[in-house]
Amino acid sequence: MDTAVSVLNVTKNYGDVEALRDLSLDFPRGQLTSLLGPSGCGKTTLLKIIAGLLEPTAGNIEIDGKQITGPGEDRAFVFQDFALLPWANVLRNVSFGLELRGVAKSEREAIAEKYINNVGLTGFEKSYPHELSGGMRQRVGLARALSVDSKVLLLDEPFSAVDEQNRRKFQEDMLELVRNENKTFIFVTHSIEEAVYVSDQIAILLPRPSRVSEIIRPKGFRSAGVENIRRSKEYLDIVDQIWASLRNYVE
Amino acid sequence: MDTAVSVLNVTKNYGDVEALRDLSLDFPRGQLTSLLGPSGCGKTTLLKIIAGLLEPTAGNIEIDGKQITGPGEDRAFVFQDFALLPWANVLRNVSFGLELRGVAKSEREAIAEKYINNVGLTGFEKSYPHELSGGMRQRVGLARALSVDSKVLLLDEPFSAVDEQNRRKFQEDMLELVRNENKTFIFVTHSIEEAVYVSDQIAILLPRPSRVSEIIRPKGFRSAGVENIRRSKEYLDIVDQIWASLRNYVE
Amino acid sequence: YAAKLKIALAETPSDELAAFFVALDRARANGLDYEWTAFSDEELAIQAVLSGQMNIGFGTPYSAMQRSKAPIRIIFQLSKLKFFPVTSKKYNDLKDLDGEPILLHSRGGGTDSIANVIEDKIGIKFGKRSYVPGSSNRVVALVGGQTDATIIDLSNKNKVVKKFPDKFNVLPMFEVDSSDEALFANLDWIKENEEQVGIFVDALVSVWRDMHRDPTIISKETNPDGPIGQLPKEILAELDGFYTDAVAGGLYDPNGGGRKAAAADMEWYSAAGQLTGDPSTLNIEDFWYLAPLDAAMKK
Amino acid sequence: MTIFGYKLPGMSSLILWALIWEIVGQTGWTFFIPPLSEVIGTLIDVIGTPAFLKAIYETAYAFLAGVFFAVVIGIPVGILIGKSRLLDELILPWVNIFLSAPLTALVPVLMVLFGFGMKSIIITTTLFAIWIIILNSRAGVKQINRSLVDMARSFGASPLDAFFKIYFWAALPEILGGVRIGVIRAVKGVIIGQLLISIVGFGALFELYSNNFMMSHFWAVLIVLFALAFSLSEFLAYLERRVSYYASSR
Amino acid sequence: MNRSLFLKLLSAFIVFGTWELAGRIPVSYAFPTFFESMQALFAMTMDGSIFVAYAETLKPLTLGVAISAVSGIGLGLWIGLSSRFEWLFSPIFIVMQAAPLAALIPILVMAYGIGLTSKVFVVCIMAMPVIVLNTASAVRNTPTSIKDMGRSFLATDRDVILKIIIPAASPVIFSGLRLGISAGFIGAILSELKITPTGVGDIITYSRSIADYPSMYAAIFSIIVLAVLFLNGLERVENYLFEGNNRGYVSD
Ligand SMILES: Nc1ncnc2c1ncn2[C@@H]1O[C@H](COP(=O)(O)OP(=O)(O)OP(=O)(O)O)[C@@H](O)[C@H]1O
Ligand SMILES: Nc1ncnc2c1ncn2[C@@H]1O[C@H](COP(=O)(O)OP(=O)(O)OP(=O)(O)O)[C@@H](O)[C@H]1O
Ligand SMILES: [Mg+2]
Ligand SMILES: [Mg+2]
Repeated sequence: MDTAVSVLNVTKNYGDVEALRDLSLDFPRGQLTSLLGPSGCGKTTLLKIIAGLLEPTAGNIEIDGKQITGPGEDRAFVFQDFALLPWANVLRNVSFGLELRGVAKSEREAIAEKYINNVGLTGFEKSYPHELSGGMRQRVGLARALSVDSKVLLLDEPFSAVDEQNRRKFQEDMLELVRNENKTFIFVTHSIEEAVYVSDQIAILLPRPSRVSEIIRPKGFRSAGVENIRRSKEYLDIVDQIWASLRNYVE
Repeated sequence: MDTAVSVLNVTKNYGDVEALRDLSLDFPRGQLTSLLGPSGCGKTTLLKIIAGLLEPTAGNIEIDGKQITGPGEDRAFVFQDFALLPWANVLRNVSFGLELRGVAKSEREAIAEKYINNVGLTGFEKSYPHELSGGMRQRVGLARALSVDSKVLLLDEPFSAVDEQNRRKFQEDMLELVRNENKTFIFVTHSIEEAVYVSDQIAILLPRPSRVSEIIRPKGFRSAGVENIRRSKEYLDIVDQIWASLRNYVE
Repeated sequence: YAAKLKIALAETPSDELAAFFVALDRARANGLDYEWTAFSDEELAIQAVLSGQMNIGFGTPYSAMQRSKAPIRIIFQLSKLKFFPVTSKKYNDLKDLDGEPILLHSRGGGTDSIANVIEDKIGIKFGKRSYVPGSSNRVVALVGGQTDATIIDLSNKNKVVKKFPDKFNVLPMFEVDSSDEALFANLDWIKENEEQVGIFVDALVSVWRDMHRDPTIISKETNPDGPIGQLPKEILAELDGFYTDAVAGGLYDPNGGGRKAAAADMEWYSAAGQLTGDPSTLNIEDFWYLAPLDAAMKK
Repeated sequence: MTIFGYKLPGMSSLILWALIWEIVGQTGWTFFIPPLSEVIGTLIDVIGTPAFLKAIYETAYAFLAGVFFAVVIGIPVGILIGKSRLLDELILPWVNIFLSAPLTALVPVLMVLFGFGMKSIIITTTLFAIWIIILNSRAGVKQINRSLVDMARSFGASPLDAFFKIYFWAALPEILGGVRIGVIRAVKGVIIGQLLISIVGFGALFELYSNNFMMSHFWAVLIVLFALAFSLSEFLAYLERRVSYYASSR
Repeated sequence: MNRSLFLKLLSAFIVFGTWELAGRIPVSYAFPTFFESMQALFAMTMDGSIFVAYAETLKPLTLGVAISAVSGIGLGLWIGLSSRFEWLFSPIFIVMQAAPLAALIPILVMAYGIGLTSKVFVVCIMAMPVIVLNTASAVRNTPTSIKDMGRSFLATDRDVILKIIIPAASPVIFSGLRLGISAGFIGAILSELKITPTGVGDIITYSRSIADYPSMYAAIFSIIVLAVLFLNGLERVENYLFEGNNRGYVSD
């Protein structure tokens, strides 16, 4: 299997707090991998290490077989706390990633416009973050990450504040990107159902200090369609199985 | 039925943006009411108006039949963006509500300690918000609101960043408070499943300008237990019904 | 070749400097090229000359000459230490000040040494000495009732007398020949620029002499576009009065001070604590450079 | 402030203070405070005179140059020491030292290094304005939201990009506050420079007028100076209000 | 030895070394070397004159700084909170900030004499405006979301000020305080130079007038050391009071 990102024996300590211990994990190219684990187990930490934003205490990250030294154009990040520029309006915020990559103004605004529309914020281009609701802010961060068209997308609980309707739309969009553009997604979520539905591979993390306890590869649910899946027995079984193992480790 | 909080013909405009229009809704005492609605429809706005933090453009709020004029001891708020004091550690943050109510230091710290333990943050009392993960921060905000022991609790997507395990625990805790202490919960969530499981009453809001489109009173699921409910047909039906109506209004 | 002569004033151009600027104008007519910079106090002017950024400075840098061993020499006495004990109506004579508090410029400054000498000559002992730098500030303190006795300069004494004719007494003082303001320069520089220094000292001597004959020549010769001519008319109107008083009071020595002033200075500044060592053993040549003045006096 | 629903412009309270001044002056409480009307009269008399115009020019030139250097050096230095521990440890102690050094004490050194001309006065002005700009920029950067920094890095911001697009803006409310205060201090700095180093410009006028008890002249110059300080401070306050929309939601 | 101390010593070494060299060249007769100055300081310490001087200087200084800090923060809060108060009083502080103090000293002497009161005034005029103006602008920038939180938990106005606004504004308040206090030091010296030379100001003027430059520099050096120690203490207080505000450096 073609590996896009590999995490090799990564350890991360924050002072006394040991967040990750000797964690290794491969992310196959063109697939969606979910990270599931208790709150505070180190998912955000792992994502930031992959993004090149944090130095691991030990171990390293390889992308396409090459060790990373910092952030790169090949990765885009959706932040758990959105990380919007409070002084910039929605349009500028969404096009900010492109701005940093030196795309000309008219071009990047056209692209941003498209993604703003995609996340359902048309009409709010000129609004500032403090004039938006929580879910709207989150969607701005999502649009920004999508607009730079990176090969690897790191999504830290990207749908936590959006409504069910939008969440389902974004899930479909995401799956389409996996399917058609061969993008690699690394996706943090707390919803087991969501993970089971969208993932090619689910990594279950242990509580701090975190390692991978189990890798599950659910399959075949997508074809059934969102509507019906919730009533499918296999789906419910696998959700229960994950829930059981999560609960086990936690206790 | 005994009404704890009534929202009477409330309208709220932010400049040109009309967030709520002539919204009326009753919240029965000792029950849990969920607000479900698309992102940006005005749920946070409504909660802040009930909390007395925002003035409605028109209409008013009554608590126990008396019109409110501002925040009061009878209500506690869990903020969507957590609103922690960055300069205060977890213990101080959790006990901050009590501190403002003039509770003596040793007493409030004892109470805070209990709620910190309740939300699973024992050991992090001395940590500062910037040293916590997203979910841990959210739990600090939750513990702060619970510790002041108000009659009405306003919860703005309080579990959006916590893991499934914790979420289920908090749901049980919340239901227990409803059952045993006759507290009134007003609860914003984007998870239809969650709303159906915990609510005595679900208010479905229309997109901006928001009004209540429908009130649903699911019942009988709690007794079945969390484990089994997901496979119950009535449960799935009602979830689908809500989903369908949400989707209708949005489109 | 003659570089611009750089003069460091120790105060802004005002009525007291009018005569000096008249002399500068005469020197210019004789071919002296100069520019001036005003400093807020004497110490800065001394430092500026010490560090070679200015050629000629204003002040009495005796302690700097003795301590820093810099080859600085005085070439001309501009004005004498004419200071006036001014008091409230409480006192009528210097003797009345025995044991009484007095307000002076600063410890070790000119007025402090005047107070020392007064003590010596009159045989009294002042009470507590407090210090307020700046004659005009001491006037304010006096007017404001913060003190009953102080020592101030001529121009401020005149202002007090004029503004508050019968509120204060000006006590009679004995003659003092030592210098308040003098011109000084670096010896090496003087030797390299004998000609310029000569023109300058000649002009000064001629103005000082003319002024003694007729104090109003200062206002007549003042260049209306120069720094003094630009002063507010209120000040210009006082010029004649000021110079008449000054000449009558002996503020200016028509002979440029010279040996007499130097000897008086040795005495005075030793008493004031700015010079160390027995005044009679101090060598005048270490402090004054008299050649240009001698030459000018011969003309 | 609003009175009867009418919004009063920012500095209109000055009229009130001017009135108080006039009254105090009229009572003749002290000859140091002549009535404002007299001061204004004097101002009108002297403002066109070449001496006055020259003083304005000399003062404005030194002031603007001093502020310019304070801003273009102060903001980057403040931002850099706010974000980098190494630079902070190296530079902050010296900032503290310069901050607390009585400037009078530095003057001889300045004179030795830069002479007595404009240069030293400009430097004195800069020295007055720069520290608050550095410290405020530093404070602004230190409370920056880390996620923004991470975000910019993850999208490949160069250090220069990060500087101009993140740090500068995130700290802008504090920076502007600092510049506003720095500019007002620079007014004082330029006068002190003109008094301490070489007596030119407004400094010379102050010295002259106060030595000769020409109080209404003295206050006339002060008024011009205050007008300068006020208009600059109001302009910067206007800029501050322009960023206030995000200042309290960072 | 820890890194921070090492860096401090290193930079001190470089600067004092440059001073020593500059004094030896010499750049000016009026510029003593570092060692000469330190000798003078040592001499003053041994004969106790420096302590006598500081006993005098610290009176107006501590009094003025204490008054400015307390009332400056108070007024700053008030100005930041009330637009009416800002309208009325912020011009005063802008005037105070811009006023050429040296030129105004005669008025102070006139009104308050040549004693402690006018010196305290000078210290306050120097120290207060920057404290007031910085506090006011910091108060205006307090995050709304935590103010809302406070209100929802029934914070009284006093609580909001003491427990939310002040801590949130503390980094900027403290930078104003630092500046104000150091301006207070300058004010104390200025008042001793311009009103009545006592204490350290007297050492400076006296040694300057007798051209004892090493003593003059020693006195200046000592006041700077004192100010720096004081400011470091202030920083400690800040870090202790609002520990969580110190989120470290982005560079770590
Ligand atoms: N301060 C403000 N200024 C202008 N518009 C605002 C402001 N606050 C909220 N709005 C607008 O009001 C609407 C409702 O916002 P609100 O935060 O109540 O939504 P919400 O239902 O809580 O959404 P979410 O589920 O995304 O949190 C949004 O369209 C938003 O743009
Ligand atoms: N800057 C920091 N300093 C100290 N400890 C930190 C810091 N950042 C994170 N931690 C600790 O590291 C652990 C992992 O944090 P992380 O944010 O990676 O968790 P997470 O898995 O993303 O949790 P969540 O699901 O709640 O977002 C937590 O226990 C947290 O307390
Ligand atoms: Mg996280
Ligand atoms: Mg909301």
